[in-house]
Amino acid sequence: MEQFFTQLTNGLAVGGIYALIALGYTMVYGVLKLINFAHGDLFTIGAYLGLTLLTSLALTDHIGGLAGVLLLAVMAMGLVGIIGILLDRAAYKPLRTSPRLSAVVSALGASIVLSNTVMLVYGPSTRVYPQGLLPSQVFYIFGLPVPVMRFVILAASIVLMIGLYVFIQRTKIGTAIRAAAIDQDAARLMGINVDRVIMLVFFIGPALGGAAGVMVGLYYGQITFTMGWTYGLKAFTAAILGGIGNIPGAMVGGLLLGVIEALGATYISMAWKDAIAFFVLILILIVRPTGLLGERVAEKI
Amino acid sequence: MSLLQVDNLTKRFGGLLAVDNVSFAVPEGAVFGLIGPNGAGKTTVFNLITGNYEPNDGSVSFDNRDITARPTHWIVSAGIARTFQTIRLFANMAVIENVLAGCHCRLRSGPVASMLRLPRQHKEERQALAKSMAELEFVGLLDQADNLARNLSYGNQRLLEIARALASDPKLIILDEPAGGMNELETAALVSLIARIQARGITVLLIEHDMSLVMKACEQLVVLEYGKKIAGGPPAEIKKNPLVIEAYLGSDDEDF
Amino acid sequence: MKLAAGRIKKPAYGAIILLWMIAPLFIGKYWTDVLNNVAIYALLGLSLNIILGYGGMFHMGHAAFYAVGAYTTAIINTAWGVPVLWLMPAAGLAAGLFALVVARPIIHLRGDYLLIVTIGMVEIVRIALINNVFGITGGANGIFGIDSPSVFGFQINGIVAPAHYFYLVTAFLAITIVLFYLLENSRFGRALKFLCSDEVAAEGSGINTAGYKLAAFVIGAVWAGMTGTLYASKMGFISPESFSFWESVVMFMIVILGGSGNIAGVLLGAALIIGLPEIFQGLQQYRLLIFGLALMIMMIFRPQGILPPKPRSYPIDKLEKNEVSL
Amino acid sequence: MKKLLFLLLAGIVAATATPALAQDTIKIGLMCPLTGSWAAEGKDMKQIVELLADQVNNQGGLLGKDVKVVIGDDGGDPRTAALAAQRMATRDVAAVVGTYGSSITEASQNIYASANIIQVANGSTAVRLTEKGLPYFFRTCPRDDEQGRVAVKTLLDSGYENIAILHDNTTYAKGLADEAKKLLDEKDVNIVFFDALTPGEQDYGTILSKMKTKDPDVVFFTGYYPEAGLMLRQKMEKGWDVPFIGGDATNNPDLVKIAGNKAAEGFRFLSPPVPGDLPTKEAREFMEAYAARYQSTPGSIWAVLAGDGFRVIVEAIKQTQSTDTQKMADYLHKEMQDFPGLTGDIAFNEKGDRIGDVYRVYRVDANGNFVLTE
Repeated sequence: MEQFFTQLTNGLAVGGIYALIALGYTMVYGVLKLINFAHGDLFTIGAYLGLTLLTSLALTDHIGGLAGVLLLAVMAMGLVGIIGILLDRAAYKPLRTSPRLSAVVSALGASIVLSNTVMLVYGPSTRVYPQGLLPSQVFYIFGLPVPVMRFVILAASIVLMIGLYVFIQRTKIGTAIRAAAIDQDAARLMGINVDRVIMLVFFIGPALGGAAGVMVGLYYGQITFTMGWTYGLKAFTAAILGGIGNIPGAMVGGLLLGVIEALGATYISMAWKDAIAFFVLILILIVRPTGLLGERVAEKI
Repeated sequence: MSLLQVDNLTKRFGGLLAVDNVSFAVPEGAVFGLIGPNGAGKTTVFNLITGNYEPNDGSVSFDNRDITARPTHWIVSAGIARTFQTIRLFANMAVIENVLAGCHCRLRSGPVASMLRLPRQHKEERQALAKSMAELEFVGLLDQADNLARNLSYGNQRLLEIARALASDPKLIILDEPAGGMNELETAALVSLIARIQARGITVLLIEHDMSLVMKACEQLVVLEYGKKIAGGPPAEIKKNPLVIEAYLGSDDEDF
Repeated sequence: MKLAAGRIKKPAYGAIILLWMIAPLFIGKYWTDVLNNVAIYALLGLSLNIILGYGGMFHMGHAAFYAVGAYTTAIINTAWGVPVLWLMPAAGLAAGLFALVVARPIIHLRGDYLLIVTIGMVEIVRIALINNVFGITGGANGIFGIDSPSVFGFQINGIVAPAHYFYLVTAFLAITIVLFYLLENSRFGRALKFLCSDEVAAEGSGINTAGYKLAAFVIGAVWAGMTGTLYASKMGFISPESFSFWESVVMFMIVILGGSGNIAGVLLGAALIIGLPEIFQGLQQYRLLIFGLALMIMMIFRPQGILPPKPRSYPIDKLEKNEVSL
Repeated sequence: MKKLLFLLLAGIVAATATPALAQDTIKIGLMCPLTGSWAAEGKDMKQIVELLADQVNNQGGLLGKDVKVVIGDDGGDPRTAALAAQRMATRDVAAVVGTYGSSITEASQNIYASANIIQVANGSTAVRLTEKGLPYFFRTCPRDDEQGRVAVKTLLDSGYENIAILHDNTTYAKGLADEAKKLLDEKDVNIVFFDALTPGEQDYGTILSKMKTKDPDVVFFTGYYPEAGLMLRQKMEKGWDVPFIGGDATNNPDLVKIAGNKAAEGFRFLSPPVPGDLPTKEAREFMEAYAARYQSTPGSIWAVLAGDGFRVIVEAIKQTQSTDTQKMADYLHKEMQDFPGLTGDIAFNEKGDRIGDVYRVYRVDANGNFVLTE
């Protein structure tokens, strides 16, 4: 039982990051029905930009650890968001009216470009975040050691996700995004500037991915130019698991995927961990073809 | 002798009772109409017959066989062909290719025969092509054979759907609002087309809003309201049925 | 316009075929080997095209079938010494059966859901291979010591003599192109295109859409499996890293970039996707960056693929009048 | 469309039409991963070999000619490697250095063999590469079985009884783990845990928690440094103080950067010696020259072994006064003895494997430095 709860916390910590990246996939998909395969690389860029800002601005020296880290994260999010908008302009906007799979190939091309740009700019070696910025205490819950940062990571992910959810559900701009997601033409007729909505979506999604990148860098300390591919695939899986296009679905899918991985590795086999995760995904999709929270759209005939 | 027998058919979507215990029988060789106000569940009944939806209750039998909840393509092979309320053509393909889709279930050659281009397959293809051309001629679209389906006018697209359905050699053809989007001239031609279909020995079941067409073309009618069958009988009787008149009073666009 | 294009096309194709056939005489081992790779990926692209191009199913796990074929070949050849070319049907069969079993439950999934499930499938296969499933895949090491193909006693070593191998793989490619061309222009190919265009309408016209989707998967898998034989016997050894998710992505890009649903397009796609990174070899670490940019630019300028399929025309003018009657 | 075709043609012409240089250079090939997951290793290999080649040229070249390094990107995958080798074989190289991964090297072996080109691999430790009897294949790195032997000896000498073995499912790490397990099974110790992690991830909490329940005396990790560094760090966070021993793929200064000094302290690993630990003149000079030119130190020992590969080729050409493959191979097989390499003395046996005890045990001290034990 002790093992179970330990692994549950392990799973939730990783799942929180999956969920945060998954939000980017799901938001873009919701409005454009496009799988942004370059999203994982935006996450990588977030991690690298975070490192650059951290070392060049020395924010944490000037305004203290926590405030510095927060400011840093906001800056990295902003920059990655802008890169997201530029990516849309360059790779996706010209393909709005084309077959959907063309945009997928363009996205794959963009992914290659972004990850190789990171490699050329920062070098192919592993890069390391400075240490000691974050508290390294360990909590004991019922005698189980749980590093405090695991909670912080999970909490930060959840705060960002809830923030996004409230923004989408409660604000006027959020309503515009939802409207555009349902029917772009109708939204346009209702006076919504759909291009602006798309721009916003391509800002928020990558910005959240960038935030995840900074969190990964700060907490795990080590980043590489290829990590976006691994995380991106997992996050995409999470988004589908929850029902792509659905924001609470991305959260649920991410956390669930993390937990499935942790428990599968513990109780079945570590070497087969990813296979187990995909297997569970396939089983869930066979039973619920549009993911856990995805709407079942009966096609009108 | 009824060709199609619908018994106690019921379909729920969530909390909505879309089709409520509907029964009727379509006699062989008839032109049979299903009418009712918008949202009465007519198309749902069609979808239940053709296997697009699975009923919660009740059964459909065709040609003395139970076909309830069989796969759609199986039902087509059994002899029920249909058209769609919202036109569903293969828009980027040639008109003739669309009709060939209907021939599909009457052909036999599989992938291996095709890869090896066996003589049997070659002959079959030629016959299918001839059959498709004949169906196009029947609905009056022969000169459009080479055109892309999406380039046809709305009315012609409806005719093409009918040709595609006829190409499957059905015993029963189900037409879902065939006159939708047609002008008066086209509608008149449609009435004669339906008569010619009937003359080929094919039973016709149709949903239509254009009451003048229904009254001219149909021999028997069933009226649905809120998923329930409220009346049935020949057009002349239905016209006088107080329940039907009441059902249609709300909707003033029907020329009753 | 149309006629003129048609008139140019035939000699152009002829010239390309001729150039392809005599190329190994002039271009040396390296570029011959590049062409061998192009041919192998053309085969993979053509087999995926049946599923993705004609059938319109988002399938990004084709490397799984390729792997099953390659491993079947490697395992039987190294264990019992059965000549590799005899194993081509076995490899195709194994891949086809595998496709039948795994595709059956997932065939009804739509678009992106099918995409992730097929990605999951190729990952599960790769992990199974690494973990030495059933104790026969050699784990991460893979399997080595696979024989070269031999034709009438003549050994064709794809590594040492790429030109010999070139004619073997070209022969198989030629057969494949002919067979797939006939398949495309048949009742079967038509049915796939119908269901790709509008599944409900196809089913409503009497086409067993689920059955055809499954058949497309199986045929595509059989061909990918047979191509696996060619690959395994060329390299002499195989390991799981040759069948990663990225390989599936490469095949996917070949089909979409070249022109989904068009044989000539897929062939061109293979030449570009496999050829371009080699052309950029001189750029060393910049080559993938340039390749990625080229992909984006080509997609933006030719969103339908470089050679999209043309609507098929039927020989209706050749029908005799008396045939056209009910 | 026309423009695109034109560009394509222009590209082909530019790439294929390398101007025919007069034969006043000796070309030595280097096959390394410049793209893909192992690009970091490849970049180091390239920098080291280019540095050494410049040194040779500054000292008057080789046989009166300049040495030119011809570089091929193997992308870290077998198919690309086979192409890179075909390309290399057409470019008139006297010999080839490389490459890193075993299966990548394997994809190129037969091509070089059939083209009669000497190949000196630098990071490919799989046993079978030299068991094929290829006459022109050499490697400057030791073999997995050698490392397995040293690892088991180290584990037993330390008196551990309950041993956890963790690998990452790569050819190399799995091979080493299997080798160690095989040898340990013959001894009187318990292997309480044997499993793989997924490389390239960042959170190994799950694996650490699972291992902890088996309560091992020591964890022998055969994988690479990024995962090792992360695990050391996460292990400390969890307050678990089991000792870790790593294989030679953990020999990278970044390990300490990732783990932090505190978490890395006490970590031991097996490795061929790093140049900085060698008292020889060659090693010292090399490290200084490298630092002066690139403002860094080589990331891993494997890249340095590529440098050794280059140096033995140069030596063979010098000693035989020719670039004849057979003569050079004969020299390397039979005559070369105690050649002062950057990683210690070098000689080859008849299989092309490096002779001698190469492995040392290192320990990370409180300042994060790698200290040679014994």
